Amino acid sequence: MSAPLLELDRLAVRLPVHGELSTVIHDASFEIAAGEALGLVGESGSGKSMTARAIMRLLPPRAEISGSVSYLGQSVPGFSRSALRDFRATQIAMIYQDPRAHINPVRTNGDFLLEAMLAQGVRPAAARERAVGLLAQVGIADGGRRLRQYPHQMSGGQLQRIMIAAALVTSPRLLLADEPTTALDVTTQAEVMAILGDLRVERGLALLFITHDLDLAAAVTDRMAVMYAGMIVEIGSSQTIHQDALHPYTVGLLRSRPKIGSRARIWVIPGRPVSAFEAGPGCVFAARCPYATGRCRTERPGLREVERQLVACHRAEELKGSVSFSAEAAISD
Amino acid sequence: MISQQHHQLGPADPAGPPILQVRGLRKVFKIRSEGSRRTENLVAVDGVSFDLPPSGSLGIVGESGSGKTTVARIIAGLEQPSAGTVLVGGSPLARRRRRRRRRVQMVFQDPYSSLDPRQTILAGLDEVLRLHTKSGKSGRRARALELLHQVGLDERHENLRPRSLSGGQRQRVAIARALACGPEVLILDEAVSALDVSVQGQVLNLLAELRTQIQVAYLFVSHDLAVVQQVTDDTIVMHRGRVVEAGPTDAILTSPADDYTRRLLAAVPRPGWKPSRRADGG
Amino acid sequence: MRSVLRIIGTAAGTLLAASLVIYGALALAPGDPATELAGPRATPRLIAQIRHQYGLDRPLPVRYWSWLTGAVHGNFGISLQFRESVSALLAPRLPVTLELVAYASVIIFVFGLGLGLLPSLSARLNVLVTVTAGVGIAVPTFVAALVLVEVFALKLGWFPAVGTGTGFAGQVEHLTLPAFALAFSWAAYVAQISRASVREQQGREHVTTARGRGLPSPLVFRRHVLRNAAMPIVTVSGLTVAGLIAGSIVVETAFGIGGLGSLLVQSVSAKDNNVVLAISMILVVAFVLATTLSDLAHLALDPRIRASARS
Amino acid sequence: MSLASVNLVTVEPASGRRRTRLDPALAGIGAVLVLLVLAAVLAPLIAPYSPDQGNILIANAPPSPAHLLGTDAVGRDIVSRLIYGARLSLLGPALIIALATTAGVTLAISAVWIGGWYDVVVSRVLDLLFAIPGLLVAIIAVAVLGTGLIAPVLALSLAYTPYIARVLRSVALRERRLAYIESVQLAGFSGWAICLRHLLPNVMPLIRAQATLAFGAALVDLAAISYLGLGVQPPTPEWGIMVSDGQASLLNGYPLESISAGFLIVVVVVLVNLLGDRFAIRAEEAG
Repeated sequence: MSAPLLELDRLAVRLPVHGELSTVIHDASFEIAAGEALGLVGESGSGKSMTARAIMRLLPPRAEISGSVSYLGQSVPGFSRSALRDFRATQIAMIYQDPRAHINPVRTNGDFLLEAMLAQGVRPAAARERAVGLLAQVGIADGGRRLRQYPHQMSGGQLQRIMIAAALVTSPRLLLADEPTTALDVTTQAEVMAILGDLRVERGLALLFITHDLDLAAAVTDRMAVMYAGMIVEIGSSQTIHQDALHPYTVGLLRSRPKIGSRARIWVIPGRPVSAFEAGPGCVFAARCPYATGRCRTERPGLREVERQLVACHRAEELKGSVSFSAEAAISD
Repeated sequence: MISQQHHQLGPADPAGPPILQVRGLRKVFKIRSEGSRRTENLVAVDGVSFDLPPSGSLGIVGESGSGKTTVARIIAGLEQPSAGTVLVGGSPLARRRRRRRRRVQMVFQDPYSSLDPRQTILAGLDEVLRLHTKSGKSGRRARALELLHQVGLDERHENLRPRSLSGGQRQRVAIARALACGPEVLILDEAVSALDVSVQGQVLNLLAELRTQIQVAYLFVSHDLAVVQQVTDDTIVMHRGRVVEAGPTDAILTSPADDYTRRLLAAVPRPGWKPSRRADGG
Repeated sequence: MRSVLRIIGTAAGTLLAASLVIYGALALAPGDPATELAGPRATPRLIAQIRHQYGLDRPLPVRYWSWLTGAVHGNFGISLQFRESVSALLAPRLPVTLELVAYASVIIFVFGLGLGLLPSLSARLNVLVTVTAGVGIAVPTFVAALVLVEVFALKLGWFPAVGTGTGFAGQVEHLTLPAFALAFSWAAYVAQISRASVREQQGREHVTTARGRGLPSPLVFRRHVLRNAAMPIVTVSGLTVAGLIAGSIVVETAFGIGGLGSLLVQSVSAKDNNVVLAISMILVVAFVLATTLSDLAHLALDPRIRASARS
Repeated sequence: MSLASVNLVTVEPASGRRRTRLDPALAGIGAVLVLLVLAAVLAPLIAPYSPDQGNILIANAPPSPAHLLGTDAVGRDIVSRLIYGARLSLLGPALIIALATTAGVTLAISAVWIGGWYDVVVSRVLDLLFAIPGLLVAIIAVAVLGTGLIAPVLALSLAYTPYIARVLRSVALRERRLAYIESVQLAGFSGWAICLRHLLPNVMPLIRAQATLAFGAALVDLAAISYLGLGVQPPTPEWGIMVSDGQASLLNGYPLESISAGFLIVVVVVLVNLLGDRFAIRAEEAG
């Protein structure tokens, strides 16, 4: 494998919560190669969106980060203002869960699609032509007319396509997609994912795909990282994780989703997902894990290699293949 | 046209006449579309009919704009139908608020707005019990605790306010509140959709278990096929206001007859899934 | 287009309703204008004659209608205290009030907006602006007037304390203190609103998107922050102008300026209802004009309203 | 039902839980305002002199230990007049806000609950009232009813009703569509019960904020009416009247009466607005 496009090494982020700095990401490390799709999977509060924002340097004011984020070997936190602007304008792009909030409602779709190109000095006619072409690629045929319309005149699915087109007008090499299909219907989701897949292959685009849906991530990414309470607890090939997950949390998450065609009672992970700053000193999942031992509650496990995967669990080897949760309905979070 | 006929669902007649009979339901919203002077009619629900046997469980599946939530709201009495009838236990929805409403209850999607933020859990349950039962204060508290136990909560939660509860716990309280009215039909409108996956499983198992314990029929409205399968016997699939397919849930999920149902199933992500593009326009 | 007509229609309806209410209220007020007109030694016969002459014996709706048709043509009847046509009385005073309000509007635009946008240049100014605006809002027009007179007219002697002045320079000189007194709390209000709306827009998701696309900060500020913050500011500007017109009543009295406001106060005390009615209506027209213009500006600025006004 | 795994039932202090702590700034502002109200109520006990009787021999006296802020043009003690003046100056706006809030809340909640044409009519009337500044409404009312406290108070109550009702209506409309209101509806409660027990308490923080902010504005408007000579009449002690009375002295080089009354108005309005802003922030956090 060639040198990674993006590399995170022990990235930690602290944010002001109720006035004091609290950790939201612990020591996240992963890399994305050029053209690769990495899934970042977790429930609410796991820190997956914050990871993307840290990469973009779009964290809220007064956030503190440590560890390193490097893009093609250069440190992203070390970028000067102009280098950062260049990085955002040409190398990386991000799409969001709620396009309606993330696109300025009082400007036309055309303004949104063209402004990045115009700011780089592309001639308006050329920019327009390129935008219409991209709209066609994302499945919006009448691009010329759409450019004159406003975001509120679009459906959610259409707006997400416009968002994708706008992200790609400057030909970035890495796309961060933060739950881009969560607000969409399943059939629209399928379509948007298909479009994203096609464009990615065509352009050799690398993708960081953030989602809460393990099945979706397994289907559309090469590798995936599972996050819980601000920590990456498992990372490896998507297929392997989906079939033979090692971390009890991953196993439980996979089996707490009902499968079509099976009426078997689903497993239940007790309790509710917590944020990084609510987790204890040991393994972040210890409070909900039926296999937690004294060591799990006091000593935080780091990612280590077990059978071609990286997993942060003290008992990964001995539990392999035997993790199960109860299907007790009375358990409350 | 399949949607115009009435769907006979469930076992022939094991538990007597259906508790809920819906016939030819239609709802038209008047909207003024952009750039046009006239109001246009948006047909949200068109000719929907089905039966729900006592203690049965029926799923209504569809995407946004399918009309599934409008059907649920009409049955609950929160919207008036443009045409069609809803019979609960053989009689139309009573005009008298109190009598009508306790028969059909509803749990809503958003756990963060489904409870009064200023009311403790016990006060919320007590208020409902005071309206519908003749028990005294201690009797009501005993019943309230029984309900809390049934949904997997206990005494420790009774004096908390909603903001101290997690999303899953709030939905449990919402279910307990609905059950406190002693309904014959419980409508669950995307009741687990807003929950985290690990919490969603807990509530789904709770719903499945509750059915074995109390006499209540479910009308389970959801966009999520896999979730519907966990708690329903029969399912109707809605698309653009009409019923496109109806039958036993397992049959629909394993061998769908309708084109739209097949498309819906094909769009569910799974390993090895290849998302497909359809020039539908989104 | 239809929304424009709707806004104008609403404005016309508001004016009509307001004129009806004000006319009706004043007509039902205790006291008989005919008796007042006839003077203290009038005979009942004379009073009846005057009543007939001014149409006061006709039913209320008829009187309202003839007043309304007269008013549209600029005829507001006769002033009781000055025994002359109300229009003639108002003609020289209207420009004075307009100048005062226009002067104050310029001050508000420069100082209010300027102060409100300062924190977007440097976050350290945020507290300063918040405190200044917070105190400024609380200063009533008449208190501002007295403080300005005390400091700039009496202590420093830079400006005259009272009067209107002659010639353009003289007028500007005489109107400076009144205009600043009038503008004071409104400028603070505009500063507070513009500071808050810029700040709110800066936290919006779509601004994050724009920053994340590597657009230069001045461009993000202009196209996405200022452009969107302009909408609440425009709404408030409409209210501000309406408030200025009301405030002019106080300021003219405080500085002894012969405008519409001071005449209104004088006429209320003298129970000169024709003048009260005429000035009230002129002021109401001005308020409605100001709010209508800001509604129209809002319409031009926000495509979503254009759409929802139709649906 | 088995609760074997009862140890897994957690009652954690969920994230974001905020106990209503006493805000020191809020307490400070509240204390000052309470002291002011107390001073107004207990004026006869506190004020060193009578507010009406002056000694013309010591007219326009400078501040001294006997007269802390000096005396006015007819020799009345300014401090005593300020203390007595607080009575009407604070009572007037309090009446206005009480009336306007009652009317505004009733109109807004009923409009939201009843809806339909009633809502349209109420909204139109409120828009109409909102378009006309309170000061003008008050002046017209004085033209009709004569000077005094009653006409401006009634007029300003009317003028401030939309200030409360319009914001409340839009928030209550949003609240009414929330699931918890619909579920108490489904449980069979009457509209009255739902409005009084659920809707109203949940929009209360907003009402409190709006009413407090309106108080400051009403105080200024009412004082302006007095200043113009259209409200309560001299020699009644009232802050607006004092500013107006002192104007002649100010031009003659004795600014203390006007300036001290004006300063007091500004201080009270700043404090009340700060309080209102705090309430508004709390209302936002609660909603």
